[in-house]
Amino acid sequence: MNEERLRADLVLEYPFTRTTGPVIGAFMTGLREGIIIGIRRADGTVVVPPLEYDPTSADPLTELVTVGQAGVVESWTWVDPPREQSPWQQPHGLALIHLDGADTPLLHGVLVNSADAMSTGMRVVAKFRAEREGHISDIEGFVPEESVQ
Amino acid sequence: MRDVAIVAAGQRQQAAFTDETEVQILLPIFEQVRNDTGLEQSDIGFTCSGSSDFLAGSAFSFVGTLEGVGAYPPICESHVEMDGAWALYEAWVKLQIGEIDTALVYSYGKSSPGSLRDVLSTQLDPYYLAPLWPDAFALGALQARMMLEQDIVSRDRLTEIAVRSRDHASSSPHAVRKGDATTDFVEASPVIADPLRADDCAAGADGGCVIILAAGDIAKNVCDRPAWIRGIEHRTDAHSLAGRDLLSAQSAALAANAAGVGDDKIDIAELHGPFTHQEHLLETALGITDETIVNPSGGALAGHTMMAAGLMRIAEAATRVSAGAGDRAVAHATSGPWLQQNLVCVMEGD
Amino acid sequence: MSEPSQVEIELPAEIRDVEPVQSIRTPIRMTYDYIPSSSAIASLNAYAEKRILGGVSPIDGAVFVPPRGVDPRHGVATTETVDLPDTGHIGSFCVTRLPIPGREDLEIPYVSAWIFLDGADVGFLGLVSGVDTSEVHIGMRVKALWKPDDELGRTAENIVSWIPSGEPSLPFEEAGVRGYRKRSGAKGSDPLA
Amino acid sequence: MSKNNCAVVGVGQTKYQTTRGDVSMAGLVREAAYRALEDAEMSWSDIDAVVIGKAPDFFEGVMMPEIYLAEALGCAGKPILRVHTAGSVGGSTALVATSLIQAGIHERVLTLGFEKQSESNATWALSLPQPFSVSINAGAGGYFSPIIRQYMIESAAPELIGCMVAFKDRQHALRNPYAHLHQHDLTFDQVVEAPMLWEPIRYSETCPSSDGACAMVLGSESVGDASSKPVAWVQGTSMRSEANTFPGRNEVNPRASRECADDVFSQAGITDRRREIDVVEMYVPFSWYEPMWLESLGFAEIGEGWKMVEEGATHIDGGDLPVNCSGGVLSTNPIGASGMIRFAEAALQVRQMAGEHQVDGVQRSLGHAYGGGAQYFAMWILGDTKP
Repeated sequence: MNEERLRADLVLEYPFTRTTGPVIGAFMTGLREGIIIGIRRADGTVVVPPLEYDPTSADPLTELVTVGQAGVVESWTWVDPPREQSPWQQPHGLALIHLDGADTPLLHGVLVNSADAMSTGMRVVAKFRAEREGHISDIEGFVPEESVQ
Repeated sequence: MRDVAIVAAGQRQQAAFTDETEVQILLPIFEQVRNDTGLEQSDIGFTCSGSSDFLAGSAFSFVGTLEGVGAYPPICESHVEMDGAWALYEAWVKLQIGEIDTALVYSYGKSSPGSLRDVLSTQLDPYYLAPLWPDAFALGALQARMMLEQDIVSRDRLTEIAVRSRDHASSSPHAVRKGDATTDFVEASPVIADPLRADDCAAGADGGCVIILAAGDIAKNVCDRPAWIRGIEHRTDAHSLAGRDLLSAQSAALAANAAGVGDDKIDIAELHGPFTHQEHLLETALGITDETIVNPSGGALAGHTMMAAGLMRIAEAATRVSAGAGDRAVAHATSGPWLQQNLVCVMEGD
Repeated sequence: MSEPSQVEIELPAEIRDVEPVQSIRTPIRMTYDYIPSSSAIASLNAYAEKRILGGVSPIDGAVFVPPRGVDPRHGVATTETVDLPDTGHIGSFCVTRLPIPGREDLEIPYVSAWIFLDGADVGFLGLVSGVDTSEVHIGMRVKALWKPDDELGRTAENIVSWIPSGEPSLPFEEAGVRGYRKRSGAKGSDPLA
Repeated sequence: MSKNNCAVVGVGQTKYQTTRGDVSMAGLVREAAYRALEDAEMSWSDIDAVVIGKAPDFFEGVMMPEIYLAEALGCAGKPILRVHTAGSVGGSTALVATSLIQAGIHERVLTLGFEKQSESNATWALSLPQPFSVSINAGAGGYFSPIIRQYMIESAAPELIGCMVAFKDRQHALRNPYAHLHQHDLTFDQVVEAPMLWEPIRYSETCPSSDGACAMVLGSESVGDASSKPVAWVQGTSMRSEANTFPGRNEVNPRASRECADDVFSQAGITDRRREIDVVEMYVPFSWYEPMWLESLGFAEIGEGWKMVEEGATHIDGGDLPVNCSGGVLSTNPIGASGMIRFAEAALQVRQMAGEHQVDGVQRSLGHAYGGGAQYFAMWILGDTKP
């Protein structure tokens, strides 16, 4: 009898499709059109990405607004190797980005060559993909603002 | 509040239980707590468990583990898709109603077959976060860097917490990461998600934990020194970054306050911090001072069984109270990214 | 407060006149390293030798197949195993006219049945073939159809299906769980059975 | 130590349909929660805690989705519990919420069950592959069909009893605006002539796959007393579970089901079940489960549940024990919510608020749910008076 360890790959895979509702849908529509959309809370602050409800009071939020495509890195880490399922094939930064005109951070990738190029406070700008469908990964990632000036 | 105590607790934990099913992990622990108390399943008024199907990739795993309890004749039973600490809360609530006197609580996690740091990405906002698959270590790192750069915690303090875990774990039979409890060793630990080193992140583990609760005189009859639950509360924070302050553990503080943590001196604290910087946040949120021994088991850092790590903290604290190692203890459990959801349980010996 | 679905959303001008996105793709693929437990491995090894193992309850000797390492009535480990014949009967069954994901090889309709092996006290799900679906009945005697010897592996899939053995059928009253109740005189089993 | 009284003071449901393409997952649960709060004349800030339930997380591919949904349900800073007991989950979730009130821990609890099954495929999620084993189980129908077959033989029931149940529930559903299936032109012959899917189960005798959420606000005695609308008082609650595969297991009429029923009726002080219960919302995902549960719940003698179906005893028009006036699981099945819908519809009946499918003069109702391999049971009895 062959006593070698029995093992097998168990792969759970499904092409989930999620309906967005109007608010998340508007954000995704914006990405497809190359803009970034947030939503205004009762106190005037802007949440990006937009929520259908106030995260504290649960009251509905309705006023969608366009925010800037550039902002400041509030915190970051370096992802190497990239995670198998992520949109990124290369080592990359992952950052909380405070966009201009927004009051909350957005989590996304930062496309630089090494962790040495990352720092808190750096300004980054969204790099959109050429082909867009309305998906969080329509933004390929954020790049240092000086690199596009 | 009705007097309810933890009268028996058992656990098993190792890096991977390759040869055993979830049921087989649990069977010896069920046997142990029954031997410790003399209570059989037929004596138990309510049974409650906690687990998640995503860990090992099989749906309805909790239906399978029901077999390990011995569920015939039928039992009064429920299950939460949460850490077992919340199963214990549900059982405690049932005991408060006053119709039953005993409860069995268990939870388990076998995440070794998959990549837990990636599986946990499926727990995030499914529209904005999960499709980017940020892994659990990366999320922890974002919080750690903020805390370090804003002087909420120092690098030395993180090292100190990692050393403490290794040191305490050396005497813990359930710890999977122990030994080499030196500053030099921890500082040499490789960076796995900048600024977090391997030793800043909990060591993954498989395992299970079982606790028996009993009320009033029954508790006294089956246990020499029951760990009486004097307060148990849980709260959640918002999930969205728009509703979170990553520099504090707000809902942990709310739960601790409601559970009366600060009402008296705490001898022992078992905190469920999956990262060193989160242990620090929790100490702050719970108002832990130098007079408290924190994580005498090594804590979740020394071995993190997803879905059971919180219940294990309660088991560790209760076991120490029962053994007379302290008179008043607090145990804590967490769930979700960045310590989103928190449960706090205060226990006292007689 | 107002009804969430009645809430009027104000869109920024840039997207007022474009087709709105209403759904997104979020595929998930998770890979697990599946390793059978020790009790399952013993059983899979036996299948490789065209043998079928049962797990024996230490409480009353009840035989569970396939052995899962536990007697679910009492929550005790079943460490002892016993060899079972590859013959038995159908406890009950379903004729399915629906494809199942991952088993596109199955011709529809197919019969899945609770197979009660001789000497076992519980049934397990097996595919029945070699008989017209209209002839399948509760109590029908079946035997295992094994893969050819050179195709055997350490897997339950060695048994391709269960085919009629030609022996006389059991009466309904003795088939499936009813057989156990009769053998055990309902001892330890359901009082209402 | 005495048990505090608990009342259902608000009920909210979404429209159930195959795909709720107009809402996110949060939008779906908020719709039900909002309607329950509105019915209870409360706002988010009045709620002390939330208890949420749903069936396997693989349905949506979101692990523990209550984590992401916390603030959508107004939970920031509050306690939230997540229950999962397979198909019975909607019922057990309501019972966990009830126990929070009965234990005196909270005054007002929001409880909610949901499923957004359109995000994946139920048969996929219920039949995940397992290496080294034979995969031939096509979801729940494949599982329950052999059990139903045994009931049909044991009871010697006429072959079309299942079709009668299915036709009745689809007729009932026409009176419920929330129900998923509204088959206005359906005839009994069409039910009978529908193709066998999991023989002996016809396609017409199975439940649909739905998106939807159902919510309730539960309150303490003082909250119930203060309500401006009729409330439904909890008169009994029970849960039971048993193992799946063991020698001699009565799969047709599981002991856990019978003991759960005995417990809940005894708590409510009910001795003549058929006479003292006015309406039942029963978990019937496959039509034959109606006569099976009628027997198991003690409304009929063993082997005679089908006679009640045949006599029309369970029909809303003229039946003495109307079952599933809402259309039941056979007309609406968002799995994680299905049990809670049973419990909530039982509450609406007692509150005389069920609209077109209201049964006249309901004083006591039974809500019932089951799950797993008919292993998990959750039941409650509601009344228009305190217990």
